[in-house]
Amino acid sequence: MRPRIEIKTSPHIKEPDSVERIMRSVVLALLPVCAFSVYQFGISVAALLAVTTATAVLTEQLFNRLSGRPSTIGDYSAVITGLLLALTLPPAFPLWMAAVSAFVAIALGKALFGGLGYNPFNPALLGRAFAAAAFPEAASTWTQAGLADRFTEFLPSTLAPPFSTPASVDAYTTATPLAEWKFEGGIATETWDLMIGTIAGSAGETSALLVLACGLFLVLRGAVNWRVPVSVLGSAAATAGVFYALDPGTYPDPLFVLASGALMLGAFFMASDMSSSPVTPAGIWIYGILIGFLTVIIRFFGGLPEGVMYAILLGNAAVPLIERIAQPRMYGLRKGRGQ
Amino acid sequence: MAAKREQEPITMDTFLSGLWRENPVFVMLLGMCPVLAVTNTTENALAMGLATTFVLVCSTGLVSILRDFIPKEVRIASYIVIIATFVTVVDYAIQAISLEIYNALGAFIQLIVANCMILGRAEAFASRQPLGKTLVDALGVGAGFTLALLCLGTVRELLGAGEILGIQVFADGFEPWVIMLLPPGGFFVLAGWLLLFAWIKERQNQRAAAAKEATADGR
Amino acid sequence: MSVLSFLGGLTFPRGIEPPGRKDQTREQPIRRLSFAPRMVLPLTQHFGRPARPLVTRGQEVVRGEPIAEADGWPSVPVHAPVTGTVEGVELMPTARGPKTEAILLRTAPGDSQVVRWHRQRDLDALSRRELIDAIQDAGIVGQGGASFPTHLKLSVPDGYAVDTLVVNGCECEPFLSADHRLMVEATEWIITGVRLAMRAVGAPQAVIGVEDNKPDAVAALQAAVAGDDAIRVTQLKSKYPQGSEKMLIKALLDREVPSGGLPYEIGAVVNNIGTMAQLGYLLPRGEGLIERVITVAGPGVERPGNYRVPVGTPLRYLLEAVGFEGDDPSRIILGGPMMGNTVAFLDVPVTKGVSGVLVLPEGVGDETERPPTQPCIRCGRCVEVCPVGLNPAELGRLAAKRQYQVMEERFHLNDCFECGCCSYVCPSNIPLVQYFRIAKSLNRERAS
Amino acid sequence: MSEASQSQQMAPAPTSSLRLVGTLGVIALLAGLLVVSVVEWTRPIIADNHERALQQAVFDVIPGATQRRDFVLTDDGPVPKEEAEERGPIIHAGYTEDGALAGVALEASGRGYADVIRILYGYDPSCECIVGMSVLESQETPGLGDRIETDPDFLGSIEGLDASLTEDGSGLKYGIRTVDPGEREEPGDIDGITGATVSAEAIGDMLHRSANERLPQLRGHWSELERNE
Amino acid sequence: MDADSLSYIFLNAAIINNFVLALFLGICPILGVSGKLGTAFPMGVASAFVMLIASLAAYGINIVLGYFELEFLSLIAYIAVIASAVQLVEMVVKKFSPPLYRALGIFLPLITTNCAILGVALFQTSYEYDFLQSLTYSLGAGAGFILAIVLMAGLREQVDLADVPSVARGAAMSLMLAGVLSLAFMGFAGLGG
Ligand SMILES: Cc1cc2nc3c(=O)[nH]c(=O)nc-3n(C[C@H](O)[C@H](O)[C@H](O)COP(=O)(O)O)c2cc1C
Ligand SMILES: Cc1cc2nc3c(=O)[nH]c(=O)nc-3n(C[C@H](O)[C@H](O)[C@H](O)COP(=O)(O)O)c2cc1C
Ligand SMILES: Cc1cc2nc3c(=O)[nH]c(=O)nc-3n(C[C@H](O)[C@H](O)[C@H](O)COP(=O)(O)O)c2cc1C
Ligand SMILES: Cc1cc2nc3c(=O)[nH]c(=O)nc-3n(C[C@H](O)[C@H](O)[C@H](O)CO)c2cc1C
Ligand code: SF4
Ligand code: SF4
Ligand code: SF4
Ligand code: SF4
Ligand code: FES
Repeated sequence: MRPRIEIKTSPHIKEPDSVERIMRSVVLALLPVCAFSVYQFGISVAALLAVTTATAVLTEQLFNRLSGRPSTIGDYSAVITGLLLALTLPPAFPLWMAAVSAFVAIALGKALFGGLGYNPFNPALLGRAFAAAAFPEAASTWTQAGLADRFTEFLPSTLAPPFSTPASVDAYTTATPLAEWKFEGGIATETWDLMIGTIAGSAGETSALLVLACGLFLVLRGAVNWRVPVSVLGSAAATAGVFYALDPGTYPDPLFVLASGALMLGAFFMASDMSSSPVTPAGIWIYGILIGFLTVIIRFFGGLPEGVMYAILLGNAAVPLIERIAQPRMYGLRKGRGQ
Repeated sequence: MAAKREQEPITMDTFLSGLWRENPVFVMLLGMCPVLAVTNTTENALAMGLATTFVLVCSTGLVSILRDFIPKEVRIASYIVIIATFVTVVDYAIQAISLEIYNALGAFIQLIVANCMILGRAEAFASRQPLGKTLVDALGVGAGFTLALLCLGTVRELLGAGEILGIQVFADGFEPWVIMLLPPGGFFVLAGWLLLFAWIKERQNQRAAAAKEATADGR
Repeated sequence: MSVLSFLGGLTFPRGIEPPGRKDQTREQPIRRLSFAPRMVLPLTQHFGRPARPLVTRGQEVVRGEPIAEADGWPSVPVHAPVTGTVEGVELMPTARGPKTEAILLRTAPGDSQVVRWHRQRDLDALSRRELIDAIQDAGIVGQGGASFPTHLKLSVPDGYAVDTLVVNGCECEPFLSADHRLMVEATEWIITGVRLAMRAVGAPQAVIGVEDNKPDAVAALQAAVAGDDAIRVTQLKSKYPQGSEKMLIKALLDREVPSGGLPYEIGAVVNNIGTMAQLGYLLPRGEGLIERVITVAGPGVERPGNYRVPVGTPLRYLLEAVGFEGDDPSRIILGGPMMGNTVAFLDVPVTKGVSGVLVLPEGVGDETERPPTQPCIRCGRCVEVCPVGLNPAELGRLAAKRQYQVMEERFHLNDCFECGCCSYVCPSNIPLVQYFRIAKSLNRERAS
Repeated sequence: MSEASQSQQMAPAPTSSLRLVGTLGVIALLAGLLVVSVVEWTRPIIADNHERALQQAVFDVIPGATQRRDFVLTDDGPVPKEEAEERGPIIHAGYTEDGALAGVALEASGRGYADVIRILYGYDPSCECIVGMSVLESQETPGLGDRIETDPDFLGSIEGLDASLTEDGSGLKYGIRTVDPGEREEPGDIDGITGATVSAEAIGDMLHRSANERLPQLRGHWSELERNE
Repeated sequence: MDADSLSYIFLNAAIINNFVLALFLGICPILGVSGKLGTAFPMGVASAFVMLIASLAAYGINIVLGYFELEFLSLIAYIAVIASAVQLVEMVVKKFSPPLYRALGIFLPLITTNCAILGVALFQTSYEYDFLQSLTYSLGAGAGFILAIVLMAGLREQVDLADVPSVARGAAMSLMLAGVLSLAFMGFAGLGG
């Protein structure tokens, strides 16, 4: 008689957490940001969120099918990619372009690299960078927040037929606070407005405070490694602070730098994407500092008003090199034999 | 490989192999720089393809003629000089034919010198084969190279500008995908073609394996 | 040390804090069970060469009598746990898998708990070397899990000096509380043992490290050593795997055992609390090791507790005695849930190194739930907990691609001491430490 | 490459160095001959091509011009290119059918979004205004930055753009600059291009810098450019 | 920053218009030798070094040929002189610094005349850079080449441990990575403006 007893190797217990739970909490944390964005920009953003998320999930499913892998849409990671992609796009971005970007984000950014966990670049940002390069005009056309009829009418460009040039939205366009600073020679936005989010910008870069709050929830929940936002924001503030101290007339103050653009969103939700960031704590510090620094350099000295997206992608690209030099210090390798 | 061919007569296969089976770009991954750099329009791709083919045919031809005359030790040096000469010829010829194309291709005409496909052909084929065969081979490889350039050029121009050879293809109001004309687009389109070929090949292999299994079962 | 103690108490860097789950047993005083009708005594209950049997089939033995002798220096004798008849010397399955030779004893009905065999010595008169011989004769092996012969550990090689005897009272594994009970109930034996061990290794001082989830044990020990400056009792922050000797040395002495080295190289020797208790109990009496305290616990046990069990008691008997029906598919683990191994047969016995028997059915309690394995998402949690400072994420990826050599050459695979912290925290539930064990054994195979 | 080294190792007895140098010499000679003959043959055609392209560009930016003459701007004013001894900025003067000065074309360049942009612009002294602009060289993003070559509002606002000098002739009266589309206020303002702010501003900037420097230098010398003999 | 300033020339060649990622020069070594960081880095350094030689050689050739008005021979002269100069350097390095030769030497013949090297000579000529500018340009181009090849190698090593679908393995994967890198480098556009 052989008792029905399993043979398993230790450990026999496991911390009660899973990929799915982590991802679900990120989705949860993103919902308030999405809701506020819909409140600010209306049904155009609602449609944008729906389209990118649906496309991301369907693309994920398609590639699972093609490569004969089990379905992975249950892990919510494609949903995050979809939501975050929409949050980085301009509110008036045509839906068909959004769908193309979401397809690229998952197909090129994730599936072809082997799927969850293997993507060296942040898929949502890869999709966003693709959108910026493919449709540069639509991707840098910003509309005002809080238009009166935003809940009843779509912005004219949103519903452009697939592959066609979107209708002009000149009537609603405005400059983002960063573009105003860069191209029109000065800060024209109250920092408080940046905090509460009554500003133009991409769908998710509205309220710095709200993003901060949702991000902190994730940090406390353990879904985001606290070192990422701390190093990114700290390094951005420090870099900006140095320039501001040297020449306050030319450069904006660090608080403006932190609260404007997509820096909060990027620091808490995108630089923190685990697959495309280093695994070692020392590596994360280097990575975060690099991203914060590059963001400010691109904002202050580059041709573009906003640099978070490129800074994070460049940070992603550097991850393997960073991990080369930033392995954990191993126990017992200390010189001088202890005593 | 080369030794075997020596006995073989010139066949269609000598030409086709360079065009397809041993396509310099898609299979051998040679001469990638111009393939990526000057294929943002079909016209440029075609011009570059023809220019490269011209240099390839002329220089391998000359190498083949001189093959018994050139001592081994200065082989590579001689080839480089011969190739550079023909590139200079093409460079001036294109300037004379059309400044516009010349400006569009920029330094890449002169960079044909560095295209390892040409030196490779001179070294591996022309230095051992008679003139006739060398020319057919060079034409095949040149055609294969031009084909690859066109594969990229058409896709990039079509999506990036809605045109092919400057002729509008899509209806008015088509929104061009600017990325196709930018550097990343070059990488992505070439990667796309390679993915497509790999996928087709995999399907073929699967089918062949399935067919084999079926016949094996039948017995 | 001071750097480590700034928050929440003295400890080592990294590691994990799994729920202790010790409430079930920690208040339960040590109890005895009746003798099993048949005892199984493997000749290798220790690390080293098997003992040589001294008895033959049919021979009568009394409780405490040696029934197998040490085969040279790296070996220890085995003593009869009960009075009874030798049924034979046969190949028996062991918890670790392959069958090994074991002496089978039929217990004489109505045998009492009295030990009938002694070899009295004047402990105070013994030289260091004689003391170590006495320890070997008592058949003492490490009670902390590895079953390393204690006399071997206490004999420091020439050229090295041990300045500190470290006593391991951490018991950092969840569920287990045997050491805890010993510290509360057998304080005197422990202190006696510590003094003997200090003499044997020639260490001028001893440190007993106890985790702060056992305040009563700390208090008891501190009271017992009051006035003795040579023995210090230090409270440590509760964290797994504090009980691992390398981590304990780091926490208590802020020294690091060199990679690939042993503790004596940095002047320390680590012994388990239970080992000390055995020393302090057996040597003055001149007895051999025939019993040990184990924790029997887990959601599947009716009468969990700490039991003083004769070595050789088959698990089936033990489990029936504490009220467990062995037929439902559950996991029986020897040791704690982090390091212990499951057994295949309930016929295997409790041996000298077994510190606990755990019955852990799947899905009982949050930590026994096992989500399906998913690809590594590079969350870095494993890196943050690995007490050795390895990169389990990278090691795991390399293992999945069978790059075992790279694991060893570039990522220090051989320094992994298999604590399982990485597997415990991995949200993708990747069997990391399991991979590493396979990788190590394959590398070893290739090397040989 | 690897085949090359292999066959090198297998090479039989080494050839004499005289033969090596000789072979290389013969090949170099052949090559030189070929190149020289091609260059000689194409040289006039190429020169003609360049000339025609320049002519076209000049006529493009100076409406009404059908003839052209080049001058070098020296410290003492423009000198016909044929007679010039010094080097200096080239000024292309354009003349109408009947030989009257229709305007001058000047080159300017500056950093754009992707790389340096080079432009040619026409200035008509009679209206003291810029009359046309064409891009000679740019790497700006197709479909975005390259609208500086096609955007009608942008180009339209450059045609006729005021470039009059201050009373003392030391510089432009109204600075030239690019503003947001539809927000022109000053005579020197150019309509920007949505989405290509950087490129459009670069043009305004280089027009301003070039005109602000060259026009004062040309002041008082217009008569020397006046007739097309 | 002024378009002629040395710092701009360096930045432009290194990151804004990176030789590999924006100008498509030196793709073959990027595809061929970027599989492992251990070889990619010395390869990058060797290429950067040869770029420096090429730049100096081209500067000299331009002066000589310009003097005799033989500009049409420049291409032939570049390639011949650069190739011989590299051979010379190879011999010198081999003689005086065997460790350096072991680290870099094996790569030198491979890269003598690839298009990134020749590109340095051609571009600095077409930009009409003076001596210092040419030098800076070649250093920038070299730094950019090292950056690109090292980033590629790191990414490829990482992707090698991934479950990449079979069709995407090999050259297609390298090209995708190069494409994304090129996309990311677009963030540097207009830097210093
Ligand atoms: C091959 C081997 C030799 C050992 N030699 C010594 C020794 O000479 N001195 C010593 O104090 N411990 C020695 N040990 C014991 C270890 O230090 C350690 O206490 C034992 O392996 C159990 O440790 P663990 O439970 O932490 O794994 C040795 C262990 C092994 C495996
Ligand atoms: C991960 C790990 C955890 C351990 N935890 C403990 C522990 O909590 N208590 C203990 O006494 N020994 C523990 N050990 C064993 C010790 O390392 C060491 O072997 C033992 O304390 C030596 O004493 P012994 O030879 O008397 O058993 C652990 C070993 C490992 C590898
Ligand atoms: C891929 C890409 C290409 C771009 N190309 C140009 C360009 O050629 N010219 C330009 O002025 N801005 C270019 N930009 C910059 C953006 O469009 C930038 O947001 C714009 O210049 C700011 O103008 P705005 O104030 O009208 O938004 C490009 C941006 C991207 C992402
Ligand atoms: C904290 C956190 C941040 C994330 N950020 C992103 C992101 O910026 N972009 C994205 O595509 N996916 C993001 N994800 C989802 C997931 O990691 C992503 O799909 C993987 O990169 C795919 O392998 C995030 C997940 C977590 C847990
Ligand atoms: S010689 Fe040049 S082109 Fe040929 S393989 Fe090497 S790098 Fe590529
Ligand atoms: S075996 Fe387990 S409980 Fe015992 S000391 Fe080691 S870790 Fe702690
Ligand atoms: S099992 Fe090995 S790798 Fe994992 S945490 Fe423990 S020591 Fe580190
Ligand atoms: S804990 Fe698991 S998922 Fe996280 S990095 Fe380690 S192996 Fe990967
Ligand atoms: S074609 Fe440029 S390196 Fe090969």
